This record gives sequence, C-alpha cells and structure tokens, in this order.
Amino acid sequence: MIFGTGILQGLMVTLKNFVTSYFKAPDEGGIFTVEYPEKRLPEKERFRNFPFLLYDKNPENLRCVACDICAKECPPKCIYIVREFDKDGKPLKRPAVFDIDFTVCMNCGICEEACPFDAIYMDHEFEIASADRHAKLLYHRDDLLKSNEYFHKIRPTDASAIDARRREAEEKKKAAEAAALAAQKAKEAAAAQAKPPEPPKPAAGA
Amino acid sequence: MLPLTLLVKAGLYLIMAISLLAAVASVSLPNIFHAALALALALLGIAGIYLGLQAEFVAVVQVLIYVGAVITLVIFAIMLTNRMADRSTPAKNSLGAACLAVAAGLFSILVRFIRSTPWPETTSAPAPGTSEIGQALMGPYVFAFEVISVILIAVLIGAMVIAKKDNPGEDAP
Amino acid sequence: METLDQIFVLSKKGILDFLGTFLPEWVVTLACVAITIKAIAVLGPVTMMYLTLMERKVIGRMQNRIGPNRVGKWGLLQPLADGVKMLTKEDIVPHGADAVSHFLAPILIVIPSLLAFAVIPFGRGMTPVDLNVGVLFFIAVSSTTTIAIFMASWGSRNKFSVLGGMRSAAQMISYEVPMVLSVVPVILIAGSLSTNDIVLAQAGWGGLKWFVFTPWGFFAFIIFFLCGVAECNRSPFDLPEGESEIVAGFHTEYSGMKFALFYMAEFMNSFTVSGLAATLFLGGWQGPFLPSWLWFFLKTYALIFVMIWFRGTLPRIRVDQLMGLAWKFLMPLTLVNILAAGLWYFTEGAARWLITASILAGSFWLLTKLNRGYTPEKRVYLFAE
Amino acid sequence: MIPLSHLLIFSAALLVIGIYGAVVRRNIVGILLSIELILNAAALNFTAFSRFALAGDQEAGVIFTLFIIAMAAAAAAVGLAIVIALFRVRKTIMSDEINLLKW
Amino acid sequence: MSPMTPLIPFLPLAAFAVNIFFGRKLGHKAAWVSIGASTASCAIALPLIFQVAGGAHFAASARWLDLGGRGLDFGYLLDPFSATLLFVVTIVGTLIQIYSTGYMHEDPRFSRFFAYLSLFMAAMLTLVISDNYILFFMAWEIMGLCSYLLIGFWFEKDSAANAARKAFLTTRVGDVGFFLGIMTLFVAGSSLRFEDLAATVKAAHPVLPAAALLIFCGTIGKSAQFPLHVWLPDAMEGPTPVSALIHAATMVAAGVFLIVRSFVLFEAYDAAMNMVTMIGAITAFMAAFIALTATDIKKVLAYSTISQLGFMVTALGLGGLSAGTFHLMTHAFFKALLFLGAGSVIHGTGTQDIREMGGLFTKMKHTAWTFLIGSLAIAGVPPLAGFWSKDEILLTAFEAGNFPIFALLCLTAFMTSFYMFRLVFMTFFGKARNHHIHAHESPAVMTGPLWVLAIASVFVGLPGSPFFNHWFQGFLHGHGHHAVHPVNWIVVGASISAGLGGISLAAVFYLGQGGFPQKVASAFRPLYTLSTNKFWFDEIYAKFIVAPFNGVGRMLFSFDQKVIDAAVNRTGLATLNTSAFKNWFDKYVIDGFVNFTGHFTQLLSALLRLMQTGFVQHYLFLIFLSVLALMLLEMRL
Repeated sequence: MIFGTGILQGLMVTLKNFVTSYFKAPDEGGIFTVEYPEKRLPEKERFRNFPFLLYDKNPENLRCVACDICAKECPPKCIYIVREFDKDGKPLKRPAVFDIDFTVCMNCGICEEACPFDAIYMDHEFEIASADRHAKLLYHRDDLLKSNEYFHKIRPTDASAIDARRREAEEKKKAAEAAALAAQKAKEAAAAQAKPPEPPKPAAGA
Repeated sequence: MLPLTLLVKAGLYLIMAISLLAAVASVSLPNIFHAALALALALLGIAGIYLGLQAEFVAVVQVLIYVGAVITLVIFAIMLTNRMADRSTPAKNSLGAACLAVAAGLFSILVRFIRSTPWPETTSAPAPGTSEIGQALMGPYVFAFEVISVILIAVLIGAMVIAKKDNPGEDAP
Repeated sequence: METLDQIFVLSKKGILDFLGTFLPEWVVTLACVAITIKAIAVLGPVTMMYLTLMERKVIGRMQNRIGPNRVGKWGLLQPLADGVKMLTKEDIVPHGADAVSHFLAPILIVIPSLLAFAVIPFGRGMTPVDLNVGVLFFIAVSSTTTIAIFMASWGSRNKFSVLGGMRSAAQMISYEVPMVLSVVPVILIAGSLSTNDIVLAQAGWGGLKWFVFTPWGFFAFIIFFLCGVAECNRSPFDLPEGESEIVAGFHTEYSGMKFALFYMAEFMNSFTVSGLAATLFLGGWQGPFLPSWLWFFLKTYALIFVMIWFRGTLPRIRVDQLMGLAWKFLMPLTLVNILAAGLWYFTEGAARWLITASILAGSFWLLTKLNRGYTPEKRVYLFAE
Repeated sequence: MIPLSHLLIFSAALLVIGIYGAVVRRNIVGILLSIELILNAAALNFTAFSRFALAGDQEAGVIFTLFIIAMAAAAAAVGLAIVIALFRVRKTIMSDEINLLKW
Repeated sequence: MSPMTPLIPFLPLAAFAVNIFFGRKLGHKAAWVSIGASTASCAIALPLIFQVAGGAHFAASARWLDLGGRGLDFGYLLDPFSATLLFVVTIVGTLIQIYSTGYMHEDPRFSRFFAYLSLFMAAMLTLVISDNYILFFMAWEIMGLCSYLLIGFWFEKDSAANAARKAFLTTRVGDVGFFLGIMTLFVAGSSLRFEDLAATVKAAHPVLPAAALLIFCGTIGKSAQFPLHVWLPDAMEGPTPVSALIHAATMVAAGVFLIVRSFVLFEAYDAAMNMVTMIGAITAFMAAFIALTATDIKKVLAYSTISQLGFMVTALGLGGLSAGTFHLMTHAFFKALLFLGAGSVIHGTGTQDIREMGGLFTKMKHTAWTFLIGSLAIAGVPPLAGFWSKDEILLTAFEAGNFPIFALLCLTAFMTSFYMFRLVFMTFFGKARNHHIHAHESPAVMTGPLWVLAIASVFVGLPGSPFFNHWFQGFLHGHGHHAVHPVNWIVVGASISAGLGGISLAAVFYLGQGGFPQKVASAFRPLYTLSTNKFWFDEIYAKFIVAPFNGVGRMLFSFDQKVIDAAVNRTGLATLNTSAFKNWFDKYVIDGFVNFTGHFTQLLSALLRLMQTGFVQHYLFLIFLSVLALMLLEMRL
C-alpha cells in the first residue's frame, strides 16, 4: 500500500479518540478521569491503610487487652504498647499507651491477623498527610480508637462476619460458664457426700 | 522627513561601527567559538548595510547563506576539531606587531586613495529588485550561473570525500 | 462584514489619525511602526501561551484524559501559571559554562521567531511588513536559529546538550533545503516572493483556487508542512530534545526564564510555520464569509492542531530515518514538484492536470520503492552470545 | 544615503582587519574566518559600486556579490573539510604546528 | 720402394706412447708391449735387409717443409750401411729389452723404463734409415734426450741425476758443433740429402772443410771421443741394460755412423781425415790406459767402449770405411754381451766393485761362460768376431802406411786384451774376496739373451773374414768395383800376438801369486796415479771450464742485479714521487676549488633557506608586505 497510509490510519485512530472523548460515556471510550478532590471513586472494601483500634459502643471498653502479640508480630516494629496498672499496681487488661508510628507502618495487615481479640483492623482512611512528620504521624491510643459502627461502615462484610463470630463465642462461653457452674455445684455436692476417703499412700520404694 | 533619513544614516553608521567591532573581535578573540559568533554578527551587520543600499535580495541571501550555512559549517568544524576545555594555547602567533604595522600602512594608503578620488554622491536609479536580478541572472549571466552550480557540486563532493572518516592510506603519522 | 474584516486596520488608522493631529509627521510613521511591533510583541507570547495549553488539552483528549483544568475555568489560566512558575524557578548556569553563549542563546533563538511574524499576512492588508522578498526573508530568518542552537548546546558545556545541538543543527539544515525548494513552485506560479501577492494569487471560487488543490501544490504543502514541523523540532522529528536519549537536548542546562524563552521560540516558530503554510497553500486569509483574519487564524490553528495531532500519535523517528526522509525522499520529491509546477505553468486545461498528476504520482511511487525501509543488518555482538 | 567613500573606507577597514586576522591567528579555522571577512569586504564594494554607478546595468554588481557569496561558501566548505581531515591526522589545527612543508 | 719402412721406427714410437700413457695400468705387461714392438720392427727390417743384401736400394722422400725457394724433404734411405746398422740395432735392442724385463723386475717405475727404451729404439731406427741431415739431427737429439732420461732413471740418487745432466750437456756441446756443420752444409749446398752430398762436395764450396770439422764435433760429443768423453764413465749410473744398449751398441755408434754417412765430405779434405785419425788414436790409447786401473766393473767396460770407438774413428780417419763399419757391427754384439754379463754379475752379487768379487765361475755358470766368450771376442782371439774387425782396422792402418798409428793401435789392442782378462780373472777366477756375497745365477730370461749374443759374437765376424772372401766389405761397397786384397800375415800375426800376450800377462798378474799387480803399480807410481785419476779430466774441466763459466754467470748476474735492476727501481721510485706530487696538487688545488664552489652555494642557500619556515602565515605576511611595498612604490613614482 502507498507510503504514508499507515501513518494516516494511526492519525485517524487518535482523531477518532479525540472526537469521541467529548461524546462517549466514560467506560465506552470516553474520558474516565475522576477529578479527585471533587469527585471520588468508591473505595473498595478490601482496601487497607493504617490500622485502628476497635471499641464497642464507647471508647472505654476497647477490645485490646495489651497482650503485645501484635507488637511482636509487626515486621517494622511500629507498635508500642504499655499495659495499664490500677492504683495499687495490679496489671489491668487495658493498654495505657498504644502508639503506632504511621511513618513506619507499611500497612501489611499482619497485626490484624495476629490479634486474637479482634481488637486491631486496617482502616480505609488515606488522607492523613500532614506537615509535621514526627509528631503528627505518631498516633496515640485515643487517636487510633474507632467505633465498631465505623468498622461496619467501611468494611461491612468483614465486620458482620466478625460480630457474628464474637456473638457465637459469647454464647458458647456463657453456656460453658453455665455448664461449669453446674458442674461446680454438682462437684461440691458430690464432695460433700464422699468426705471420708482413705489418706494418700506413702511414697513407693526408690 | 529629514529626521527619518538622518535616523537611517545614523543607524547605518551604527551598524558599520558594530560590524567593525565585531570584525575586530572575531579576529582577536582567543576563544574560536566566540570569534565565529563575532563574525556572524559582523556578517549580519554587512547584511544590514546591504539593506541600507536597498539590495534586500543580497542582504537576505547573505543572511541565508553566510549566517545560516557558512557559520554553521564553521561551528561544526570548531566542534569537531576543538577540545572543549582547550583554553591554554595563545591565539595569536609571533607576527602580531609586524602585521599590524603592515595592515595600518595598507589601510592608510587605501584611505588616501579613496579620499583623493571623486566618487559619485547620489545613488542611481531605483535599486534592482529581485525580478531584475532574476532576469539578469538568467539572461546575460546564465553561463556564470551554470559554472557556479557545477563548482558548488564539485565542492560538495570534494568536501565530503576529504572529511570522510576512513580515508584509506592517510592514517595518523 | 467589511468593517469586521478590517477592524484592526481601521482601529490602527484611527489611532494614527488621532496622533497625527498633534504630533509631527515622522513621529506618526514611527508610531505606526511602533503599533505594528506592539501588536506582534503581544500576539507572539500570547499565542505561545495558549498554544501550550491547547497542546496539552488536545493531547490529553487524544489519550482519553482531560488535560489541565485546575487553573481557571477550563485550564485557561494554566499558561499564566506556567509563566509564573517559569519566572519563579531558579536560573542555573552550569559551572565552567561559556557564560556569554549560555546567556545569549535563548535571546538569539527568540529574535528570529519574532522576526518571522513580520512577514506573515494575518489578514487583508494586515501584513506587518510587506517585503517583496517576504518568503525568502522568512527562510533566511529561520535558518539563523541554527546558530542560537549551537550557542545553547556549546554554552552549557554538557555532552548531552552538545550532542542534541549537533543533531538539531543537522536536522534543521537538512530540512531547510526541501522547505526552501517546496516554496519555489508557489513563487513560480504566484510570480512574486511577497506573501501578500501569493495570498492574492489564490483568491477566487470560494477557495478552490488555493494552491493546495493543485497536484503540485498538494505535494508542496505536505513537504512544506513536514519540513516546518521538523524545523521547529516538534513531534516525530523532536530528536534534539529526545527525552529518552539525551535528556532535553540543547536546553538541558536551562531552567527558569531561559527555558521559557526556548519554549516560546519553539511555539512561535510552529505558529509562524503553520501561518506561512496557510498563506502559501491554504489561501492565507482568503475565505468566503468570515473576516479575513479569522480565516487566517482558523487555518493556522487547524494546522497547529495537526502538529499537535502528530505529537499525539507518531513515535519519534530514528536519526538515519530522519536524514533519509529529508535527503532521499523529500528532496527529490520537491525537485520533481518544481518540474511539475513548471509544466503546470506552461500547459492549459486537462493536459495540465494530467501531466502534473501523473508525474508526481509516478515519482512518489518510485521514491517509495527506492526508499525501502532501511533495516540495519543484524548486529554482531562480539562478546555476548 | 551614506556617501560611497564611507562605504569604501568601511570595506577597506574590513579588508585590513581580515588580513591582520589571516596572518596573525594561530587557529586555522580562525584564518578561514578572516578570509570570509576579506571576501565580504570585497563583495560589499561590488554592491556599493553597483548602487552608485551612474551608467551600465545595475544588476552586475549585485550578481557579482551573489557569486562571491556562493564562492566563499564553497571555499569555506572545502577549507573546513581539510581542517577536519587535518585534525584527524595531526590531532592539532594550530597553523604553526603544521610546518612539515619546509626545506 | 717398400712402404713398410717407415713403420720400423713408428712401432717402437707407438709402444712408447702406449707405455707412457697406460704404463701404470699395464704394470709388468709394458715390457711385452715394447718387446713386441721391437720384434715386429725387427721382423719388418730383416726381409728388407736381405733384399738390400741382394743389391736392392730403397729410398723415398716427401716434401715436409717449404723454406722460401728451397723445400725440405724428409724420407728414408735403405743402403748397405743403414741395413747393417738396422740389423744390429733391432736384434741387440730386442735382446736387451728381454734381458731388462728380468733385470728391472722389482723397479717401481718398470713401465716408464720400457717406455724410454721404446722411445730410444724409435729414435735410433729413425736415425738409421733417415735420408737427410735434418731428420738425422732430430733423431740424434731425441737419442740425447733418451740417454739423459735413462742415465738419470734412478733420479733419487744425486750421482745419477748429475751424471745424466753431465752426459746431456757434454753431448749438447757436440751437437751444437754438428748443427753448425749442418747449417754450413745448407749454406754450401742447397740440399741436405745424403745422396746429394757428393754433388755439394763436388761444388767445392770454401766453407766445406769447416763443415766437415763441425760435423766431426757431433761425433766427438756423441761417441765420447777425446775431449768430450768424460760423460760416458759417469753414465754407468744408469741401469746396466741401458749402458748395454745405449752406451755400448747403438747410441755411441751413431757418431761413427754420422761419419760413415758424410764420408764423402771427409774424404775430400785430408785435414779433416787427419783430424779424425788423430782424435781416434788418442781416444783409443787414453781410454785403454785408464781402463787398466779401473776397479768398477762397468767403468772398465765403459773405457773399453771408448777405446774401441777410438779404433773405429781412427779406421774411418784412415779411409777404412768398411773396416770401421765392420768393427762397429761386431763391437755392438760382444760389447752388449759384456755389459749384460756385467749386469748379471751385479744382479747376482749386488756390488759393482771387482775387488770384492772372485770365484764366481762356479756360482754363475752361464754368465761366466758368456762373459768369457765376450772377453775373448774383444781381445781379438782369432775365430771370434773381434779378431776379424780389429784386424781389418790394423790392416787399413798398415796399408795407409801410417806406422806410428799402427804401433799405437797394436799397443792399445794389447792393453785391451790385458784389462779385459784382468777383469775376467778378478771376478770369475780365484777365491771369493767378500764372504757376504751369496752370488746366485740370474734367471733364464737374463741368461737367454746372453747365450744368443755369445753365439752372435762368435759368428757375426765371419761374413767379413777371408773365408767368405770379405763378403761384408763387398756388401758395403756395392760388390762390383771392390778389389779383394790378399791376407796380410804381418798384421794378422801382430794382432794375434797382441791379444794372446795381453791374456797371458793378465793371467800371470792376477791368477798367479806373485803379487805382481802391486809391484808394477808401485814401480810405475806416476803412471798408475795418472790412470786411476782418469787423467784428471773431470777436475780440469771443472776448474777451467765450469768454474770460469760459473764466474761469468755470477758476474753477469751481479751486473744485472746492480745495474739494470737498480735502474728499473730508480725509475719506479721517480714515477712514485712525481705521482705523489701530482696527487697533492690535484687534491688541494683543483678539488679545493671545486669544493669551494659547492661550499659557497651551500652557504648562500643556508641564507635563503631561512625564508622557507614552513609556516603558512609567514608566506601570507610576505605577500601583503610585498603588496604594501608595491603600492608604496606606485605612490612614489
């Protein structure tokens, strides 16, 4: 074919693209750019950014029991936990200090998987840029706390699955406690009946 | 209209002065690259003077050929032959003073001759436009025109052969 | 319509008459000259700014993206933003660089492009300077840019920029020849070098008399346009600034205002080249209804659109292809074209069309045959397998 | 218009500067530049004379200037080709270092 | 005209060539080559001799050389004289060659010896049959050469070499005279042929007597007559067959044959005849006298040969042509016999000194008997050949009326028989004086020829004896016109008494015990010393001829050295000096000038050279300078 027709075809392609870009819908070949700050794309559920701590209903009863597993598991070691002691030094199952350094965290999600108490999950929020790298990006316990409802909002499927699992565990635990209680009572009753069994035998030969 | 013509004259003299300066610069500047540029400026100046003489065609041709092609060629040559960092070597050789004297002598004699002869003062009829030049070029001067084209072709080929990279037989001594 | 068409001319005359009332004669002429210069001085940079925007928008659109729309309504203020950015940027001079040529280069590259405006007929009676050697003046001026490029590349003491400089000089010289020769048929037929006469020569029949519709005119237009694009170092021929190979070619070491000047020069060049192409082949400001200068700007911007279009689609071509195209394809084609134009001039009616069309088609076919793509022979690796 | 004598003096000055440059400059490219200058001086004279000539066809001078410009370009081309070849062989383009052709 | 005659000398010549070139290869077979050649020529010669004896006369000649108007013809002449000699030479030569195969058996240069013998035979035969003086003279010279070669055969011994040279030189003296004679003859008569001799003599050219005398010099030299006889005793250094062949039978006879050939010339002039007789008589008496005291066996025989030759020359001098030739023939036979016998004795005992020999009769029967026969023949005992020929000579002397010569001859005859039998008695009879010698008889190849010769010397004399009424003399003189003269009993009686007297005296001296030899020697002491010292001829010659001759040579040599060489050297030196000067002049003056011009141009060019600096810009500057100068010049004018 004649010299140059190849180029013309190429040009036609771009021209068609140029013209159609004004008329076509975004996904049929039109312009699909989302102008970010004004319009946003719905976030995908499994998107994960930095972790946050979960609390049920009010920030006080947060699920985290400061067991320090997530701190150990975290590859870049960006989690710092200090257990809370009550007035007379008895350790409580609550972290007094729970810091995550967002500049270090690589949002890998290992802490989420490691936490046996469903206390720490990956958040969707990414607009956390700040001018001061050291202070602002070192999140303390209170900054990290987020409610379960928020969890449901950003990750509905996961959140509901986790809540269902927790409720089951709750009931099972209650049932177990009930059973244990019953067993306890039965055993006290039994113990009361068979008081006088013989004393323990002396140690066998060397 | 007097001031305008005065302006033009002043402009011409200015252009002359500039091109003389540029010429002197192109002759004396140690850095050959600057010398080439100075020459370009001088040539532009001369083109300006051609314009002053209402010979636009010549001026434009001068600009096109000289500033466009010859200076480019010179700069190409400079780039190919000059070591960029080479500043050390003195630009002028030993004949400086003596040549200056000779040049001055020559100039003074020429000026005396020019001054002494009565030149026609006013420019003659309207300057030859491009069409007249074209007519003349194709008319009485057509033979010279053809010869020039032959020479240019010959030079074209000759220059290429000489500057060719691998010239058999002519290797470093 | 007439007044609309002559709006600029009349306004200028109005101003002059006003000045004339109390200023001496020669001052008025000076003023006239000053006004024209002012017009060009304004037109130049403004076109340059909005060409940058237009280019980014069009290329965006072609790549299914929007292009700058943040600054101003549709990104209209983007050029201003760029300008401000350029001004604020720090102006670096490389150590050991040849200060004189480094500093002079951007200036010397803008001057020719501005001079080129002088010859372009923006509208009926609106040619800033109607030289009778107009086209030749344009070509002479565009050839002087080579020196500026050399100064830029040599001045910045940077191997890449020298390489880029050498390449662009070579490209410009080798594309100048076909460009000049492609203009010759137009001058041959129009009978005069001045741009205005050329435009007048294309008047009549609502545009059918444009040279582009004659066989030789069409070929000449394509060649002229291609060379023009190459002349401005744009799109497929933008080897000198080939980002992938030699950073940014001869204006690597430039930043800030100097870099802006280079950009301005490039865009003004593309504007003037398209303008001249329009005047020479598309009948300049000839047009049925709209005012003459509108036609001119429409045509010119259409051509600029084509240039941007080239930039959007065509990949950068290799140096040897670049040179090969110029010397082995365009050059012979223009020579044949001049022959065809000569024949066209001396023949009449159908014979005229037949002869020229056949010669040109034949030579086009022959040249494509001769110019089979150069496939470099397989590279022999000495040490690698 | 400026008087012819001024023009002639100007071109004489150019000539003399060219001569000085050609003799004094060490770099061969420099010499070529000076030669260009001399040629231009001569060409200028031709146009000048043709403009001020009272009789005779006006174009002669101008055409001769064109020819001089063409020839100067040709000469420059060949000269520079030789300079490049010389540089490749001798690694230097200082005229006083290329002095083999002596007794 | 027999075409075969030239072959006679040619065959031995061929043998000579074969032996010389292929001698080394032939080895002992060389002997058979030369013997074959000589028997062949003998076979050719004998029928011719018989024809000549029958009165035939062969002669032929061919033009050999053109000398101006007169040509030189070579050819052969077979007349009675050449026939007799041909007869003698061929027979004796063949026998001696057979004998020498035995004698020379151990010699390393065996083939060369026979080559020389063959050459000698060829020369002798050419001489005999030649018909003119030139060919005769050529053969004469070749014989001289052969005698030199054969005498000096054992050239390792200095005495042999000196003897050969002495023989050659003395005979040369004679030959010079002979050659001058030929030349004078050539001057006198145009032709040198023997047959034309009579005509030239008749022409009576005044120079002829001189020619005769000069030719006689040849005989004196060659036949070892009185003044030039010294070489013959020394010639005994050569091997004995050589002495036998050359110094007894043939070569020495050549001198006599020369006189026979040119008898016509001699007869014409009495002075010549007297000269010949005188020389002959003196030689005969002197040789015999020396032979008396010779102690070497071969020396005794040598002196006896000289005295017998003296006899022949005296006979010829007295006009007895036939007597001389007859004695020549007979003497050849028994002298060859005696020499071969002596050779056999030497071969057997190993020594030549007779004082050491004695009592060999019993040990060497054949040699002894043959030697005895030979001695009897030479002594002139009647039946044997010697008696007849010597008697003839005495007869001619008697008839010539020259009594002193007759008396001298008789005394010489007596002395001959005395020293011969002194020799016989000392070697063969008595007791062996040297016990180291174990004499042994020679082989058959040697004793065979001895017996043949013995028989010949008995019977060869008879043809000339009265029994055949002097057939031989008639044969010589061509029968017819020859007068047969009666037997002159006085001469016969004198000769017999001389011979027997000598024998008996010798017997008394050497067989008896009286010690007579010593007594007589002491009685006649001066004579004895004279005889033993051989009249001191050698010493005289050495002193008076050789010494002055050497002196003259030395004088001439010194003259040449001092005067001529000096002159030559001086001229050489002079040229050297002049060339030295010329060389100096050329180098410094002329070259100087040339170099100056060269140097001057170089100087000049050195100046101009500065202009070519090689810098382009200097030339450019020069151009503009000259432009400026021209313009200035222009303005000035």
